[in-house]
Amino acid sequence: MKLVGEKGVQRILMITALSAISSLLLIALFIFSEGLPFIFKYGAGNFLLANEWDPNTGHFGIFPMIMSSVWVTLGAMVVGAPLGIAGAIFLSEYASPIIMKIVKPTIELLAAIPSVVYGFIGVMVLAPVIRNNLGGPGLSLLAGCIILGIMILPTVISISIDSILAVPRSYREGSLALGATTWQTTHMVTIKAARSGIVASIILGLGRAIGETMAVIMVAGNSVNIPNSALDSVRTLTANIALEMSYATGMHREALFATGVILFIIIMILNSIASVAIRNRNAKK
Amino acid sequence: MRINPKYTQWGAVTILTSATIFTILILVFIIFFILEKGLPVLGLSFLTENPQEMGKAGGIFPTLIGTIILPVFALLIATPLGISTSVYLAEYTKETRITKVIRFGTDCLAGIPSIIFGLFGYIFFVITLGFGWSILSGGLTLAVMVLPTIIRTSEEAIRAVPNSYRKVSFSLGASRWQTVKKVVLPNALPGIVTGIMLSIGRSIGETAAVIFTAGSSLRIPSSVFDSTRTMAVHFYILAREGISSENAYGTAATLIIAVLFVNLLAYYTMHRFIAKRS
Amino acid sequence: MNIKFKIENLSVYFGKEQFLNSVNLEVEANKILGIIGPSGSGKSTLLGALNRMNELEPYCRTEGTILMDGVDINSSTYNVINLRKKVGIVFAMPVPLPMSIYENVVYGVRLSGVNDKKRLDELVEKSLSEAFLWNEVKDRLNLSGLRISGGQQQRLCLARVLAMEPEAILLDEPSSGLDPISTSKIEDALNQLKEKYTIVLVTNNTKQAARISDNTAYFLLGDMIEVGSTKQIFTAPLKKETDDYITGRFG
Amino acid sequence: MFKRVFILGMLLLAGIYMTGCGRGKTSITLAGSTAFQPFAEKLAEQFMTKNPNVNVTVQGGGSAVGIQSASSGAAQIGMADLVTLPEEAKGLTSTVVAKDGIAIVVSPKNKVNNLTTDQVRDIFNGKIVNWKEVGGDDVPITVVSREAGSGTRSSFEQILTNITLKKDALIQDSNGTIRETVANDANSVGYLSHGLINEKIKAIKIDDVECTSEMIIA
Repeated sequence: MKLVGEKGVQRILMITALSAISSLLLIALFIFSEGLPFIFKYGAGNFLLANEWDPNTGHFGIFPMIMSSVWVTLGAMVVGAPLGIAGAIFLSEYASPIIMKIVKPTIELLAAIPSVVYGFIGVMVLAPVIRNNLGGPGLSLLAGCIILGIMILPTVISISIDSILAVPRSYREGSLALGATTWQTTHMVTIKAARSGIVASIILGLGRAIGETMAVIMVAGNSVNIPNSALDSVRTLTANIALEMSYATGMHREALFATGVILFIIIMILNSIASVAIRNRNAKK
Repeated sequence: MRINPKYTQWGAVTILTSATIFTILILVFIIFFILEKGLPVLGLSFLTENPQEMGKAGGIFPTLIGTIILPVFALLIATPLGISTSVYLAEYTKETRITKVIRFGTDCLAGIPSIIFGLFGYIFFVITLGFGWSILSGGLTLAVMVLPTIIRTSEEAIRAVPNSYRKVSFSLGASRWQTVKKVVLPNALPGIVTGIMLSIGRSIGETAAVIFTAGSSLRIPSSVFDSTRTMAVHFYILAREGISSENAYGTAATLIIAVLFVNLLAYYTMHRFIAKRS
Repeated sequence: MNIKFKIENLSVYFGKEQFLNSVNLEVEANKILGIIGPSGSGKSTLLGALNRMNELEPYCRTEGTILMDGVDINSSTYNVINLRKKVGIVFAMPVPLPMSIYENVVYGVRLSGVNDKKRLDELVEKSLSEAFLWNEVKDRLNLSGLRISGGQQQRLCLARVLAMEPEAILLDEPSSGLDPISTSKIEDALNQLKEKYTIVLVTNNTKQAARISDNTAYFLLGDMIEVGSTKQIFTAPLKKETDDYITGRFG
Repeated sequence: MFKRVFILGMLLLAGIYMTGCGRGKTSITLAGSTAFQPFAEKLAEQFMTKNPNVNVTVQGGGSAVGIQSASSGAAQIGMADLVTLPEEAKGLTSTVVAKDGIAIVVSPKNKVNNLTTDQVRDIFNGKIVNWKEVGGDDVPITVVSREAGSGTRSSFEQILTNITLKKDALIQDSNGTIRETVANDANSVGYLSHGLINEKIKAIKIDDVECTSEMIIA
């Protein structure tokens, strides 16, 4: 401190604060410079909206992958969000503190289990169950949704619990004192007050689901296919990159980077929507 | 139509309870599935021996080293950067256009899929800067990946420190930096540690970005320019390529136990720290 | 008469709102100046101007001059950190820092670079004694400052200021949250301390001002209405507003 | 068994001979083809016991990574399993180190033991969708293939000629994962490098020709 002085400290901190944004720019620069020329060369419309992906014959349409990513992500939300939020409400409002003390760290521990482990369990346990009971190849959209849904549970539960617990006690006591049942209090007072945290947990889960690569490659089957049913095999945008990168050369490689560009743009749009939503909510307060 | 609140109460609690039990069962099943198949393989020799035939036989010693060294390297870079960024955002500026841009950038960085970090790390660190597949490339890539987590959790923790502490510190003639160092950071420490733990967990579990940047060599690294393989990558290769499912489960079980151990250690040290202060 | 602070045309704004309207006031050295007035009258803002704590709030603007021993402490060239070391403040709610009693007392001193153990020990004993707290805590100096009673915490906050050996002490309703016994202990301490320090005491409790202050000023809506000796203000106020306030017809 | 062979090429950067005999420990990195990785690991081990002052590191990544990293210098030796080398590989020295065959594999539970080349083509084209059409049980066929760009896949497609892989074929990105997927699903069929066949899967005779090492070399 003595060496650099107050102003110096401030300057150093400001420079470090630019690290995150400059990393982002650097990543964008590299991904875009590798992928963007391809999009111009091939045509954005052809690239985004065509159904045919066959690099050997020069067809690079990623529409099936976009649709698959959307379906997998939505499906994961349908599986993970209700379970996660219900679990968070139960643990923070109805369960005894001792159960909470044991269960919450366990759930947070699960967030640290590598995604490949989830993927492997999907292959070994879930896919055969789907194949034998519902038909299809087993490695499918459904398997992807379930595995991703389970993977986002820790994120959804732990952030939702934090935001529910942050609701002041007095709100709840006020409601209970007016004769409301605990459930009425929960859904009319507590959940409303904790809403922004719960929404944040879902958005974070959404981000994790759309970006997940390894687990999806393992369980979703990877066919380039617009799914007709939950039992069809699908390939997401992330899977497309990771699957084919190792053997891709020339146009093919550029097309994969272009897939990365699209993924990058989708994430940026999602984030913008999320930050606008959060700002609006704050403004209302 | 109005249903008696008693029934809705009963219905809601039943649904919540069963959803929670279901969730916990799934999660417990995953842990037990891995431990049941993995623990029989696990033993001192499994941890301390070198793998043979790409991991088909032998132990996982080099991957243990990789799993420790890569996250440590990443955190050594990301922690100071992340904390100082959050200090800058929370203590040194008002909400301006710059802080908004920084915050938006941080959020976007957090949302980027790991495969993109992998691609970026591969072209930038491995190829352009010529670091090759190495601990250096992998560690830097992971550092960029976990940076937003550390920034966000630290910023939350710093903002949660009561403003009155800062006021008192200033009133006693402290400069801003002295206040940050002596009052703000010590009180934000538990939250900051949580962020670091989350980051360690994420970097231990990462595969896509690590394979592209740190490679997958099974040799014990002798410098930061050497390639290494983490347990997660080892597990992925063993399980995916069908090299040895016993050793794959053993590796996964080791990973889970290691993560558990690190978490417990963090909880313990933090509680001691808090107990000492209050 | 020795003047410590000479405040001239002091106006303070937060954003567009004005909290003090061109205040003129003199503060005598080694006396207690009591400042009374209803809430929102600008009392605390005045204290905040005297050691420039107001600056920590965003969008705060301070105009006018404040001469301390003839030097304008409100000028941008005056070192604000040195100012705060010379002019200490005790806030309304006791806020011990989350560290031991000992470390709380020496916090400010350590910041100035004093680390000699013997010197620090002396300072702790001296300041805690001056704050009438030494006998209660001398055996448990390593206890967390958060673990003692509210009254003790407030005296700890006073001791923390005294350890800096300041020239003036500002107190912002120091006994608003305390029981009568703790309050009287703090008042006893202040009565002795005025021999060494200049004290400005903001209080909501007019009786407290009547009990211990030498001079009293009455503030209303950002204006300084009247200042004079405590006896004169409470027995023969010149302004009707002052009379209304101290007799309880208003405020 | 397809008698056609494909090549495991090894790309050498010319400079390696110059740097290989310096003082102290020298390190050599091999990168690329996952099909060749197991053999490279073994070769590396043997090489290092003979030359203790050389460090050999083997990386996977795929043929494209192999060629790219040899060109950029990230690796001294790139490994590729391709029939023909792409444009990028110009300027690199290539050496053929091994030949391999491609086997059609199914689960051992599958009754089918023999297929004609045409049947294989129709299965992968999507014209034959049920095992009963080729003499097996009445269950749908799950086709498993490598990803576009894979050396094994392009060789497979060159050998079969006129094939457009059916849309809903499962895609896996290595020989090992093809093997695991086929082993786990009794209805599936895939193709992989002959060297990786093990007891979990069954190689099918093609036009009554069995898959053996002798056949590949012939």
